[in-house]
Amino acid sequence: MSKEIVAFCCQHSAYPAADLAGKSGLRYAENVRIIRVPCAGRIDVIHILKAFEKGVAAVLVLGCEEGACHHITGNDRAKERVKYAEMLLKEVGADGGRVKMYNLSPNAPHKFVKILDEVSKKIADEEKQK
Amino acid sequence: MEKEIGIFLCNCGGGIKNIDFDAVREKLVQISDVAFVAVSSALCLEEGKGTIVSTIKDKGVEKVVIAACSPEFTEHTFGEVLEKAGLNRHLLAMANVREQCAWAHQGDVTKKAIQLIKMAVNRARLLQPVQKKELPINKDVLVIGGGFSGLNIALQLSRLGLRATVLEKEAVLGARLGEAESFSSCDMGPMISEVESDDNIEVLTSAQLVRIEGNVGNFSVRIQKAGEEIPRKYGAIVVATGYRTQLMASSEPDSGGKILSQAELCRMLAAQSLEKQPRTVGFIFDFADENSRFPTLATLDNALAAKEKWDSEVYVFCKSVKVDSKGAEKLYREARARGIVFLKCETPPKVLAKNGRVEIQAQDILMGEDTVFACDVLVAEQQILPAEDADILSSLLNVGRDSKGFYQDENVHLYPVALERKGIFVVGGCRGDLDGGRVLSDISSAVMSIYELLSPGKIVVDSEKVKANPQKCVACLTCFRVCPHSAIQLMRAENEKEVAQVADAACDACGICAAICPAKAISFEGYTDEQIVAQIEALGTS
Amino acid sequence: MIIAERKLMEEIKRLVAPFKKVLVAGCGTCVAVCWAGGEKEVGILASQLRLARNAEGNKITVLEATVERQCEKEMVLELKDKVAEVEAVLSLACGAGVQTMAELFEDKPVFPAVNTTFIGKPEKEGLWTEMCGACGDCFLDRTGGVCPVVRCAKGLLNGPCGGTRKGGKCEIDPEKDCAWVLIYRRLEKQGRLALMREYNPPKNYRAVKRPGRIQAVKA
Amino acid sequence: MAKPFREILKTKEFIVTAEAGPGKGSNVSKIVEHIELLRDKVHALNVTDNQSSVMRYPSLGVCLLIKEHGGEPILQVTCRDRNRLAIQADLLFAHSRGINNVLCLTGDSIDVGDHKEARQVFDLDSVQLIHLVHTLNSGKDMAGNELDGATDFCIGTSATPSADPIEPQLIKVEKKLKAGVNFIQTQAVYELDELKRFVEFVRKIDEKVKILGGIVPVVGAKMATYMNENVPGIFIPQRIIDELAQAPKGTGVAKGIEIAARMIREIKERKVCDGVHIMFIGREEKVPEILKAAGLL
Repeated sequence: MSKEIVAFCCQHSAYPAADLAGKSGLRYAENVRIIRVPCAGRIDVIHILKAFEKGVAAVLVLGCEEGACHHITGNDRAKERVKYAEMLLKEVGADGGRVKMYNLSPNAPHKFVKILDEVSKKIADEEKQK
Repeated sequence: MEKEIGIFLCNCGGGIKNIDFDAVREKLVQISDVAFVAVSSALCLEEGKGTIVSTIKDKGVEKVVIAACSPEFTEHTFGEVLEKAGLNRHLLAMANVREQCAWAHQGDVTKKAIQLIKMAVNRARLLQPVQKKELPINKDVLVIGGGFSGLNIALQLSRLGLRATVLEKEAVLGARLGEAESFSSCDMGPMISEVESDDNIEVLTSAQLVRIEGNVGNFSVRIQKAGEEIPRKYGAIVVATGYRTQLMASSEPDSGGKILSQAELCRMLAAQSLEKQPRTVGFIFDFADENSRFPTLATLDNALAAKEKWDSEVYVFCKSVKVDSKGAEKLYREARARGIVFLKCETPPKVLAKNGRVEIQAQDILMGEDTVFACDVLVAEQQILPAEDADILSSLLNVGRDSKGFYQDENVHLYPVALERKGIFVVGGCRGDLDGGRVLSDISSAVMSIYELLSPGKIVVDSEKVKANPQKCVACLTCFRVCPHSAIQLMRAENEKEVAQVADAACDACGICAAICPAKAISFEGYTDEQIVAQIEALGTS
Repeated sequence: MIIAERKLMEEIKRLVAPFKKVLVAGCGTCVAVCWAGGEKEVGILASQLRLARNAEGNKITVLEATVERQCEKEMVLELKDKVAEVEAVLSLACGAGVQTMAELFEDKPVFPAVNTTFIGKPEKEGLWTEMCGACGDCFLDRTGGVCPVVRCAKGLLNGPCGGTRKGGKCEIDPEKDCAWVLIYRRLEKQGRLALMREYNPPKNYRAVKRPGRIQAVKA
Repeated sequence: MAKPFREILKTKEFIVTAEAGPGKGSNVSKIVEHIELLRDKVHALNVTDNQSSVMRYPSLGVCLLIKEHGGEPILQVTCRDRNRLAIQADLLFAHSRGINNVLCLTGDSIDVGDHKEARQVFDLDSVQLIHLVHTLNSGKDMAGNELDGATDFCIGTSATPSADPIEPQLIKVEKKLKAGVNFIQTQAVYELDELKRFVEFVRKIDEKVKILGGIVPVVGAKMATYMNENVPGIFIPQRIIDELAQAPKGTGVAKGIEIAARMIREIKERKVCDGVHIMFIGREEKVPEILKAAGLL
């Protein structure tokens, strides 16, 4: 089984979008592990680093669309922290590209699935090159 | 290891086919502190709930993991079931094995299901109870702004038995609406007298809010009137300060009253005897803000009035008449029917004051070349802008504004009248360029929200779900600065040092503060760092 | 308060390269307030070290601890047992903390993991600017409360220099205000420009005999 | 032997000084060429002191060369590289070798130079330096000790007439004037009315001080924008940049000279101030062309 992808999903947007994907019969990669959080702004750099310490393939932070965050600044702060985490990972020689932030709205299951397919395809290609 | 965790699996009445629940059960019973793993077919139905309560009671577990459908729908009901079984509702961790596991993938997903449940078990192990708490609240309402919206809200609240204070910056109520923007807009007189005679409503004119503390249910404010500050307490606050219009008259000097605002035109229309009724009337609108609502209605309304009263030739220079307000389309069709000429231009027409008349050069798209019109009277475009003191009030209330400077009109979660601070509502013109219909719906939804909030006389909150630990807090003020809901204050408890304190009533449980706190002093029960990392620890095990 | 900034990772990696077990020690006062060395940064640095060494296949065990103030002997001694377990200590405290730790545990190398930069204040959330250089002979009464000794790039006592940029910005950095333009605006607002016209003689740069020692009255 | 600069300051003549920038190295042949070229064409020759904080052959050294070649040097002293002991020692040495014109400057910051990690001194600033020279002239050192042999310096300083905001700069000039200076050589000036306003301000405080307008020719639009960004105290207005941009390729230098000469003629004819100070660092050999174009040669 290929390595897991951790997806921190904001309960106002990404988590319901994931549910909707399941309900509407959309399929996506099986190695995704969704962790529910009250807001993308709850995720801090340490959670991302701990996930990589555990050896996951990638970490995604999925929050509300820009300007439509239930908590106004949650998704902007998450974006800054993901950028900071990317820098910290690059500093230690890990692949910074493996942590990404995406924005989606609760009624966007197709976008949720597209994101996951895109990420797992990118990882699969990189694994093949190694 | 004391067996304190009970796991309930639900196969959703056979709806979940690609998970082997027996295999799952076999794997999970091996976890040392798991007391039992019960498989059921419909946990959400009465019978299922009954088995949960009885199993918890006789097995005496302290934490419950339920692997079933999405917590978005059932977490609430299962919380109540736990309470029936004598457990705190927060000691529940759910694993979404249906939408995000069984239905999301082809083929057998038993392994993933087991891992998701293990993640939930790791989280459940660390869960702590969160008690409910009732906070008494003040049922009075402060309405800032004595215009159309403000007065309406005060009246409707009074009918619902809630007392309101109307704060008006000017010396008299409804001052700004004296210059009615459109000829048919209602007269404010009766409404003002009704407010002044209503003993549920206290009117404070030439008064301004200068200080505000506390949060929903218990705002304590300072109102400045006649030089002295009156301290007051309120449960909710409504901002109804309206907007400001700015005439977009071109730079030429106003040549002898030929270029007017909508209000000035209305006064001319209302005047009985008019020595020379203007033969041609021109209107310009729609160039500053394409989807303007109130200016559109006012222009159509006044154009029709000018046609009826003076039977003058009426030209309307516009970009694209957007009729999204109620009744706007009807007005537009009527205007066309009455022979009012609509000239569509891409760029705003040039206005020149020449030999006593107003000349307008417009590049009419349909005719394709520059045409010049002369009018006796031109009504220039009026742009809707936020009130002058909007930024003082917004920094006082610590609430954000949208790109154009109006209060919150873009955030879909707060639409239409809520703000990011609980207990503060925003209604009418101060929220943007709204037509009458939208203002009225704003008013009723604000009144309903306030009534729902204040009428019980108390607020039930999660007590200390998000808590700043006084020992670890270094009072660096970061949380105070980042909290989008202004729910964190710096408090000095008795003789302790000053530390951050989260107000349970105002906290909207987002966790931004818990993530950014440099001293790891803020814990967010249910989503503490340990509880999030514990779920990560369950990865890579299968 | 004292402002510090975390050292770059490759420098820290080099410091702990020879060791298998280290302690990352945070401080809960100044460096916590300026997001450089508090408990959160301890967690991040520890996690980065583990990731880095895992990538090199040279595992490292990292203990984490944060004390209230690392410049207090009694508080630092709370780490006695953890220091005993490790081969080296990475201190996220300011220079004072690192040296207090080094003095108390002389048998183990103690390395700084942050660079102590200046005494300053937050301009806004997450941005700190220098305010004071601890020169030992405070000059603020002469300048309306703006310190030219550290906020002017050249520390001039009779400013501004000829190089001020348009809009009163500093010669070396268009982002920074020229201290003397700030002083001019402040004194003008207070109607005390005469103070700025007075000649300031050369400063006593030895007011504090370095290294400084201050003996309070024996209470 | 050129007339002492102090004497020239007493006359009503239109004073012209130029600036020589020493090279980076001990070979002085090039700077000697410039001295030979300029010594009889200008009233005095300034020598920069590690200009733009770039380490070079010392100002004191070139001043000695100028003396040896019969020119009239103006020693430039900045406060960046030496503390009060070193400055006083250098001034005693300079005076003893007949160099008695000194330009007191604050000096550019280390950050704009080529030794960006050096420790900058700034023990004194330009105003304090002027006071220091007066003290040495009165036969005492800064600590109040008697000197065996006082100095007798003719003291100059600089100023930035086009600083924005200008008021703080004028307060500093006021302090310099109250400390007592014989001449002022301003930073580069491109707007005559700024220079005029500056001169009026100075005249209100000190009638006698001679003011020389700083002329820094610009040799191309790209160079102009570069200088605006990186050279402290330089504010080249857009109109001059446009004029330079229109100059056909390759004629940048000639255009720069033409503009500079035009500026000098205007200053002279309209008696805006007492003279000019030409700073054409790196192209000292072009200075005679400017003087000719401005009708001063």
